[in-house]
Amino acid sequence: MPKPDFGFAFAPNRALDLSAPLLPEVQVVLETEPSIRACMACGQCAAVCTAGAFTPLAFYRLVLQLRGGDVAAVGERARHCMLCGKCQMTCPRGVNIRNAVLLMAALAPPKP
Amino acid sequence: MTPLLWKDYQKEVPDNHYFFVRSCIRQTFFPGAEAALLDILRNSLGLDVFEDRRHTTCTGIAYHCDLVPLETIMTVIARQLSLMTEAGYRHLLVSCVTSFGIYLEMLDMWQHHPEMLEQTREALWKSTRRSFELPVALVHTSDLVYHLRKPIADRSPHRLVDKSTQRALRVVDHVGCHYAKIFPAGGFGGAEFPSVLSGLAETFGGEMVDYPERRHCCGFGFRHYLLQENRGYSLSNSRIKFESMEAFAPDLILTNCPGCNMFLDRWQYTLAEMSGKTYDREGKGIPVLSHEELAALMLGRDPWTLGLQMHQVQLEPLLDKIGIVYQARQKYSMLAGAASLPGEPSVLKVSFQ
Amino acid sequence: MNASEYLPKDEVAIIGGGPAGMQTALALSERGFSVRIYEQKEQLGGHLKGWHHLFPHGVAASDLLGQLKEQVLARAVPLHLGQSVDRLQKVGAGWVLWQGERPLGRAGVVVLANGFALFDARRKEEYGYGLYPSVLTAADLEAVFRKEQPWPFGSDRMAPQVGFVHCVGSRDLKCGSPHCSKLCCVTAVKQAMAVKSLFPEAQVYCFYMDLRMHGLEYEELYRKAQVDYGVRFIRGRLSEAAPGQGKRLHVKAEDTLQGRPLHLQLDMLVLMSGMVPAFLLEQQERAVFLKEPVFGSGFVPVQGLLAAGSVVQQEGLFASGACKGPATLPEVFADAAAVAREVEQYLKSLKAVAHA
Amino acid sequence: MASLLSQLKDDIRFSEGLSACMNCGICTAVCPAAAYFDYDPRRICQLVQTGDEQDLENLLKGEEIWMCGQCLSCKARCPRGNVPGYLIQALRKLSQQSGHFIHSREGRKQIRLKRRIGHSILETGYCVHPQMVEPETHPEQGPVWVWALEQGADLYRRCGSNYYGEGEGGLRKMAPGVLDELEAIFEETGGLRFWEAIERGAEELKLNTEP
Repeated sequence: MPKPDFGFAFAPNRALDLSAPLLPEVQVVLETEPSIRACMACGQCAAVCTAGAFTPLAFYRLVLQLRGGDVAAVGERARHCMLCGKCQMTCPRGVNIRNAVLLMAALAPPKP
Repeated sequence: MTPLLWKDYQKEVPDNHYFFVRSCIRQTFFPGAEAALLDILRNSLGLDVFEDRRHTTCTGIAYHCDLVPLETIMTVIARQLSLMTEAGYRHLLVSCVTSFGIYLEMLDMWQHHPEMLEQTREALWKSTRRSFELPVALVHTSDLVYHLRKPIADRSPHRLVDKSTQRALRVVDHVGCHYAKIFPAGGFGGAEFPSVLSGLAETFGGEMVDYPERRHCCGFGFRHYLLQENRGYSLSNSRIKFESMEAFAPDLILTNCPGCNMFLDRWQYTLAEMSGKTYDREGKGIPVLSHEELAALMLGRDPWTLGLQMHQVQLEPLLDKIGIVYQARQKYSMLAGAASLPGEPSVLKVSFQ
Repeated sequence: MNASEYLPKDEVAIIGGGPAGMQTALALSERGFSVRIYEQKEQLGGHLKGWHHLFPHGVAASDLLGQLKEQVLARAVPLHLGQSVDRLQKVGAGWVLWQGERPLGRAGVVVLANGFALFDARRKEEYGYGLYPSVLTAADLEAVFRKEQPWPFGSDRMAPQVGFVHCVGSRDLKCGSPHCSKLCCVTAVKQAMAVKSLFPEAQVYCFYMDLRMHGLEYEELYRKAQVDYGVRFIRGRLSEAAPGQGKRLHVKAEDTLQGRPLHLQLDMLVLMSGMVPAFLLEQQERAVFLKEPVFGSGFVPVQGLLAAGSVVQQEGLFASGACKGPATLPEVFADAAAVAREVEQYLKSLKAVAHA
Repeated sequence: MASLLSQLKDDIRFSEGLSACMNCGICTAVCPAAAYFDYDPRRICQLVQTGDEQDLENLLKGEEIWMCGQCLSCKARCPRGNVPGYLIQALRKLSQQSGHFIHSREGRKQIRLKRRIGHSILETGYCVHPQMVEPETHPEQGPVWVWALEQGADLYRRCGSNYYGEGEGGLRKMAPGVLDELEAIFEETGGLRFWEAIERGAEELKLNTEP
């Protein structure tokens, strides 16, 4: 019998799989700038972010996404940062956000 | 009083005298299951189970599609209860798990909001001149089969054991979400570890296998399955279950909900067509049975009168393991004589002996 | 009737020989009162006996317990070990202590110091405690640290995946425990760090809703766990644990900060079972029963804002330590001093009445 | 006109479904819809909890509320006794009653569902029955279903079913008067008025799509 056209398709489970080991490039970022680990997702960086008002940039979210392994998206979003440094002044955990963002931005494939 | 552990919770189930209400889905896809259940209860066990031909759908499927207001479904339920009252019964036996959840929910609402019960009585009287009493016991058919598992097993010539190797058959269960997730006290074992199917399989000598997505929904999703373009939801959630049970190599999937029984059967075919994959080793799919179908097979009922030819995943590999003798030629023959054979899927293996 | 006639030789009976009981006994003994300790177990120490090391500085639990016991011994506080008081009978201004039908002793004042119980993790059914061997409670993990229990994964796993679940049987109406147990957050951080110390390659996750680092240096511990130990904190309550591949567990949660469901295979899941009441006071005329608490029952209530330990509606009955609600050891010790002062005032007022 | 929030509060499933969500995510973790869609019941609870009228209106006009599969797995787990699945029922009802449902692709599908499942109830007494499950629109039912429908009464009666016949048993034709009683209940309890609201939406769509 020919395969029928079902009119719908299956999709993979959307849940993040944390069992997957961290990507090597993610590990490099975390080791180069260990202060990233101190992030407690309080959101102060996003609250003061100038670029975040107009773009999907929110540093604490980048940290969360980074571990999830979606490096292309992290890199892309990190490039919205204008390096004004307000977030770094406000971060209660002293994360070196400037350097972290630069490392993250380098994860995106170079623009043609 | 020791704190309640739901896992050990035993629901109270009356021994006899039931008013029976059917399931739209079971009647549609597994007509032999309900017939076999009534046959077992009435003829093998001599119980009094009454059916009133005037009962209707509970409208639960439409309710969960958000097409029927709460007041409406409450009054439809009240009408069913009025038939039960009129026939002199107080124990309600429900075939469908969605329906069972609906009855539990309405009784719960009436208990906590007595004014709603009064409104319902009034609405039913105005619209149909009927009145009703509340049931003293609300029992799903799987509850009753579980409750009667020992007398059934005593009468059974078969066991859930591979006849040639004496290996206990590996059973995974899938309990319908609305059986006990909404009201844990409504089901044996509560919400997390319902024992209603595992206890039944073990009584017949099967080995229960726990698996990661045991409590994940089959994915019916009401409006999702009922709209063709939305069915990917249903399929994908069942697939999560199949993927998770595959490593445990089950011989049988046991269900108590008519919808789940249908989905876990049909989606194996659909997934095989779409992805080329089956979740057993031989490409025949994992057989799926509901509690009544299992009980009827164990009691030696004829598989084709039971309607097992209406399953897409064939049951013969399981019947052969158990050692159930069947007339292969009878499978697709009808009252009027030999009928045509079903078509053959392109991936899922079926055989027409 | 003269109240002083009913003041027995021992002025104060302390029920419970854990940190609260011992410290309260010491404080009262130092103030010159005669004190006895009734402990249902054969040894002093309560839950502290089972602990390996203590937050925030990692002091060995046995060292602290040793010091406490030494002081109790030095002050020669009479100990009634293996004696479980289940009923207090009011006679005059004093109390008779009963174990079943047997009177154990009498006292002018009784101080309840019988602590807390750990939430029975089996009641949070979806986590499979008691069903899956790799699901432990925080107390079980301490026993593992003390080498009284084996690790739930094989020695071949040098990089185990380990999850800690905060708020098990705390902040959970479904389990009849609406309160926050407040110690579990920092305990999880302490234990997560200990696991990372023993298995540097381990991946350790803490599933939390809020991190309530209320004590001095707790917040610093949290930061240390993140930066120095690489413990990952995921904001989301674990929804279920199920058998996974091999001996592993399959767990589900939501990363609520990302708004994404997640799943994970673990070699060990540690449930931070909260503190729940160890007993229920059932007050009847002239008698108080210490009963097994039923589902959802509360801690010992004390009266007024100023009272540290005066039990509601029971003259001469006091409560000290974690039987009144979740408390850390420093809080228990501070509370013992406050309760001792209150007991002293009460006894002095009794004597004043008797002399008048 | 009453605020959306007060209309929601009139639905008992709202008060049963939401009281002080603590944002723990246990519902999303177990939700089959969250495993498939970009959908988060926790977020919906938070949104409704804040009670902002504009947010509510957006919710009623949007796609998200139609993602829930009504398995109610969330009810079993919530540590605060909330039921996101009930909340969704209340939101969907309000979306249809207020006419907002026609603004979303998924909401508009309620028209089809009403004409199919809803009408089936009053026409046959069943939500679904075999002849509704046409192989053309149900290819997933497989070749066995094509065969079963071809056999029809022969096969069903062999399995003990009455298959659209008079009298008792499975799939029987409803006895005289039964459908009238059902319709009277729908009339009395607002079921038919609710369907009229859905049809008003359909009407509006037709007007809107005219050139």
